[in-house]
Amino acid sequence: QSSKQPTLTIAVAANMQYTIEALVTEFNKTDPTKIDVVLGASGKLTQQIMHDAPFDIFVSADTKFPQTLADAHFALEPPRVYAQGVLVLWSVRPEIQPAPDLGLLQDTVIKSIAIANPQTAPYGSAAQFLLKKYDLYNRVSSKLVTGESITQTSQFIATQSADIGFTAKSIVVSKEMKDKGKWVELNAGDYPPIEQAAVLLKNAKGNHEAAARKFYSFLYSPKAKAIYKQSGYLVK
Amino acid sequence: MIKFDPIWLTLKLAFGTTLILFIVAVPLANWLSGKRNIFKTVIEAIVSMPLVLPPTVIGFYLLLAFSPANGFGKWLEQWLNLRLVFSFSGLLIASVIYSLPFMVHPIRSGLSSLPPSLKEAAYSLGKTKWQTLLKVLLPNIKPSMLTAIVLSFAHTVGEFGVVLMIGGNMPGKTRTASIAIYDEVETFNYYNANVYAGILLVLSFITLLILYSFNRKTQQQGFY
Amino acid sequence: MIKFDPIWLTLKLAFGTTLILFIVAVPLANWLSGKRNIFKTVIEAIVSMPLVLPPTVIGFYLLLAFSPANGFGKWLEQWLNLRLVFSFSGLLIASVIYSLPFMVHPIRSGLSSLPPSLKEAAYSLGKTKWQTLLKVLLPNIKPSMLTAIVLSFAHTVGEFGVVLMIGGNMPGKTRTASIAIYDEVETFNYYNANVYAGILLVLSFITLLILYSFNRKTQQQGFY
Amino acid sequence: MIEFSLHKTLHTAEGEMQLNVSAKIESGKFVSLYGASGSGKTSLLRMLAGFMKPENGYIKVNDAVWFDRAKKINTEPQHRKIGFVFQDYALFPNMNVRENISFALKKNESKEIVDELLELSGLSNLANRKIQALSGGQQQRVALARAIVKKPSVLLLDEPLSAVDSGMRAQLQGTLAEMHKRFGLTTILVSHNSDEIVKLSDTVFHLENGKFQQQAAPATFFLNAFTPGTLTGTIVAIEDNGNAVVLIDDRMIRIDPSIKRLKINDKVEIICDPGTVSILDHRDC
Amino acid sequence: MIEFSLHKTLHTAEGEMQLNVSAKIESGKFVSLYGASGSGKTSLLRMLAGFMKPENGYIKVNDAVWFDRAKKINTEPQHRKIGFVFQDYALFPNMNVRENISFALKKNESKEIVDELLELSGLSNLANRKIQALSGGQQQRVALARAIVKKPSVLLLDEPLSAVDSGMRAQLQGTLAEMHKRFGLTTILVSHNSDEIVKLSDTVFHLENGKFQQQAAPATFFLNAFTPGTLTGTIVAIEDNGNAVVLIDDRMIRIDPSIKRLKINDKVEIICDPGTVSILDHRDC
Ligand SMILES: Nc1ncnc2c1ncn2[C@@H]1O[C@H](COP(=O)(O)OP(=O)(O)OP(=O)(O)O)[C@@H](O)[C@H]1O
Ligand SMILES: Nc1ncnc2c1ncn2[C@@H]1O[C@H](COP(=O)(O)OP(=O)(O)OP(=O)(O)O)[C@@H](O)[C@H]1O
Ligand SMILES: [Mg+2]
Ligand SMILES: [Mg+2]
Repeated sequence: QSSKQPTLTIAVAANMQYTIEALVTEFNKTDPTKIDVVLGASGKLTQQIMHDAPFDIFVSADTKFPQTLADAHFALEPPRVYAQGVLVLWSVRPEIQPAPDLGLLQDTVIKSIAIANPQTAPYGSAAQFLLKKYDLYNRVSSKLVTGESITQTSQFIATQSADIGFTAKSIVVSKEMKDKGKWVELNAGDYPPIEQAAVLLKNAKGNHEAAARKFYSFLYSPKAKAIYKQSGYLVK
Repeated sequence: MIKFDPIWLTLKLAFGTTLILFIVAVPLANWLSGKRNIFKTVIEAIVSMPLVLPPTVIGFYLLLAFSPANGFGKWLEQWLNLRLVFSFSGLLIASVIYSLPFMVHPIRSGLSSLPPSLKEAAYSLGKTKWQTLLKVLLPNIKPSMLTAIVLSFAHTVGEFGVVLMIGGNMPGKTRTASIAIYDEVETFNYYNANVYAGILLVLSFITLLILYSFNRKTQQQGFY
Repeated sequence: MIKFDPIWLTLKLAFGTTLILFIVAVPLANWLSGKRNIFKTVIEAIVSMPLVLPPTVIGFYLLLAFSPANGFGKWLEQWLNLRLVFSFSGLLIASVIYSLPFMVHPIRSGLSSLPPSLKEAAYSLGKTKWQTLLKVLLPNIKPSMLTAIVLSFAHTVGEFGVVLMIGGNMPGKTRTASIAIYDEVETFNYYNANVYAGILLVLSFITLLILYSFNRKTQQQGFY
Repeated sequence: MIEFSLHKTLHTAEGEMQLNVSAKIESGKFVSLYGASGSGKTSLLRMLAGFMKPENGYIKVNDAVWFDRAKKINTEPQHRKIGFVFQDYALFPNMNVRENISFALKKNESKEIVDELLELSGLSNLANRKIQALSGGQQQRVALARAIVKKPSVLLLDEPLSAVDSGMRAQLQGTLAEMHKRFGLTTILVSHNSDEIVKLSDTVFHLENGKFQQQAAPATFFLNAFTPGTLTGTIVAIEDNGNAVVLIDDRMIRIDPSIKRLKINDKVEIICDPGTVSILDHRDC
Repeated sequence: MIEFSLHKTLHTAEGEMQLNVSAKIESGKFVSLYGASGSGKTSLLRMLAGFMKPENGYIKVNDAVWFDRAKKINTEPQHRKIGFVFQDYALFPNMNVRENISFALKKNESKEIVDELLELSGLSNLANRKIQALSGGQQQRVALARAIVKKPSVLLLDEPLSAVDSGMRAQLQGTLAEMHKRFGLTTILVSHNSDEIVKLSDTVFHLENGKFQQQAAPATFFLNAFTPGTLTGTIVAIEDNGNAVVLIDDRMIRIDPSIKRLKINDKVEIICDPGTVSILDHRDC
């Protein structure tokens, strides 16, 4: 790679793949900077950044991991929220009709409910919060099957291994999933906001800091916000 | 907070898988070690295939196969009222499939290296193929059997991708120690991760040491 | 969109790892197969330890070890100007560590089952331990070596957790086919995942078939 | 009655060799196979046992057909009621001496015969030894005992006594003859030792160029090889008093020769004086 | 000159046995070890070769010390310049006959000796055969050739001819004697065959109860076992004309006996008439 045209390496949470592709395409319309995207689970990417992985920007699926990096002095500035996730209840089984009141989860037709790991995935902790709030958690906890990430949780639902489950709106509106089963958006006021943040990393400091900063600020531009919205995220 | 459920579950899974594998693999390995033909060569290559795919991917394909929405899973659910996804039985089956080559290959190569006259001697004494296998051939390939058992056992203990995919991380049911460690690392609880890893290592180390000591005794008596 | 980089990288990694492992494991297995003592038994159990931990966790510990922030990684970087994290060499070393038991165990058990007089005969003809090992012992445990090579090769191809952690999924550098498949599955590109998996299976199948055919020839001539 | 006619192509030193043998052996007979190294003796035994598949022919034993190419019959070795002593012994290394011998017995069968065989083959003291801790000769005796324990209807012996010293050999030959009689076995022995063949067997088959060149009583067969009435030997020592020591095969005699110019290594011929024969032991058969 | 004094505890049939042997063997001599099965002959060879570590004692060969417990010297088998023929042959299954024999040679050494040995042991036609396709006797010949090829200063033979037929045995004994002389070898042979020992060796050591009970010239040693001047044998056939066939060890003679009441299986004693000895062949030694 020539020094005239810097290559940025950005670490992106796996479930942001399509969104980031759209963002890069949009960005490259005005700026030829080559952008390599490394996908991975937010947690794993964080571990790697803490061990000097050569990433310039980290686009996380939550706020906790970017904050961890900032606290450990791996960031050039504090992380900023770029979008907010929307929790949905989704089922691919024809006889099941998801409803926002969650009462159907107690039905015996439903043997397993997929949820992302509340410890590691923000969508998981949001779903758990919601279940507790509706006083259902203890009643359905034996039916819960935990996916390691929101994508794995979605695979449980998509393959009908789980009868129903909580996942991200960004997944159910994606081009691979949009015709599969039925989903319903859950009331955003009933769970804490699932904020997703990005952070500019220490590694960017040096010859391609300018390019990195340029793409980083693009993530918060109106053009980017339109793309987030289209992809099933909430933007402020 | 360290729980012992996952450790216990892991041991149950590892012992169960090793046992089933042994029962499945011995006849298969014996068949493979017999007179060679192309068909056997192909089967032998196929046995190794589960190794080639990343565990999570195998897990994904098994998820598809076991899913109650599809043929096989549907059949199981309707006729046997058995759902393999997110259950211990499912884990067991998945582990058996995934670790099959570790059990089959060493036993097969052990059997191939025995002098053919041993088998013939047992036949001439009127023993069936089964009796010959169990009482003459297997006892004389102890080092190979040990390799097979150690590799299968250890691999099942550390196995993680498939278990994660098929098991659904259900505490006490499908949340094995390897997943517990993974979760702790993911959430930066290094201390807990280290404790789990330590327990796993110590337990496995002791198990292996016991196995090897048996082997050591056999070896000292001078082996074939 | 299917890229061939990951496939190519996987093959490079698998062949490289298998080769290095073979060179490392043969002397180790030979040493282990000699007269038994407790020390050897312990080492033998330790060799199996990498199997017991989930791959990502091993990856994590290796990441700690290789990281330029810590002792060993720092030393490598300062003195050899070598950074193992997120590099192909790092992957290679990690794979070697992780697959060590698959190479060591079968070779070791093969060597143990040879009649001791073979070794003695070579010694009496004035051959050194090395010459004896290479020209007499190894050629007579071909089935075991095949097992060792097949298991190591296939395992490296499918290996994923360690690679992901140490390698960091860098396109063209550390993004192997197994990670590519994983990514495609993660992002619901089942078609691409199937294509990658298909290519991997076919390539591995052909490799193994070739290996087994060699073995078949040896076997037909009647083996020890 | 054992009757066979077998054909097999062997890949020998001089290229392919057609093994083409047929014979009838009456039940209870003791038959020896004699022939040069590589003539196919082991191969013939292996075909009779069912370890090697003949290309053509048949094997009939007491009305049972063990093999018939035409009728596609090929009885498994397990069901052939054979005892086999392998050239490499093929003892089971995982079992001790007693276990090796009693392995063939069924659960409810009496173990008496095992002790008897241990005793007869001088192995009683070694009964609990692992096979690996035995000397070559001891191993061969275990192999023999193991093959006999099931009282097989055909006993196939591939040079069973080659590694045994002469004292033990004489003893085991006795045991073998006794076993053969007692259990009414039909025995086929491969041996290079004409002494042994003459002592033990009723008939000898001479295998050469893949065919039975001759089938005869052992005495007749081997007698042809020697000049009647004379013994040839080698002088191995001349003693101080002039006596010469002559080695005749495995045996030495001291003589006071009329010819005094004998030297060590001279080959000599001794004519036996028929008048000097005296009976030492009168055995009934 | 080979000199040794060795002590080792063997775990034998009757419990522990102390093997306690010492001897001096002059260079170029051919020595035999004779003794019952399990008496420790193989064990002694293994200690000389360096495969088994003695508990005490020393081994000196031509001024070189191979083993000395006191001085903690224990030369590796590789550096002992020995040839060893194993009881189980220990041929390399991955090599053909020629490769087995030439394995011991260094890269630049002439391969002539290999062809010579192939010829001498009747293996020329088998040179490219895999070991597994050889008969037992053929394998033993390969093992012998392989041990000789390096012209070792001590040749250790553990019953090298036990599986060979008598014709081949005589031929190989000739080869062995020739090799021994030609290369100035010092040879130690384990054998059960007194004939062989007498033919080949200068001295025989009789191993019994872990000790050399006797060390003597073979002729003297074996002679003690027999009545001088007489031969004992067994009647194996009575021919129609009244002639009797007497089996004397490995040999039969036809006699016209003065006693007419001989029966098959009678044991008889034949007195040899010294006056009838005639020289067939005068060999210089
Ligand atoms: N599996 C085999 N396939 C083809 N040929 C073989 C096989 N085994 C042995 N032979 C050949 O067949 C011939 C006969 O071998 P066999 O073992 O029957 O001889 P033998 O008469 O028993 O000799 P020995 O007295 O030396 O044991 C030999 O030339 C040998 O090389
Ligand atoms: N590795 C061993 N450790 C201890 N004792 C052994 C070992 N190998 C053999 N023995 C015992 O030592 C004794 C001598 O065995 P060895 O093989 O030296 O006998 P041998 O004189 O060669 O007999 P044969 O003529 O039958 O070959 C036997 O009683 C045997 O059981
Ligand atoms: Mg034979
Ligand atoms: Mg011996």
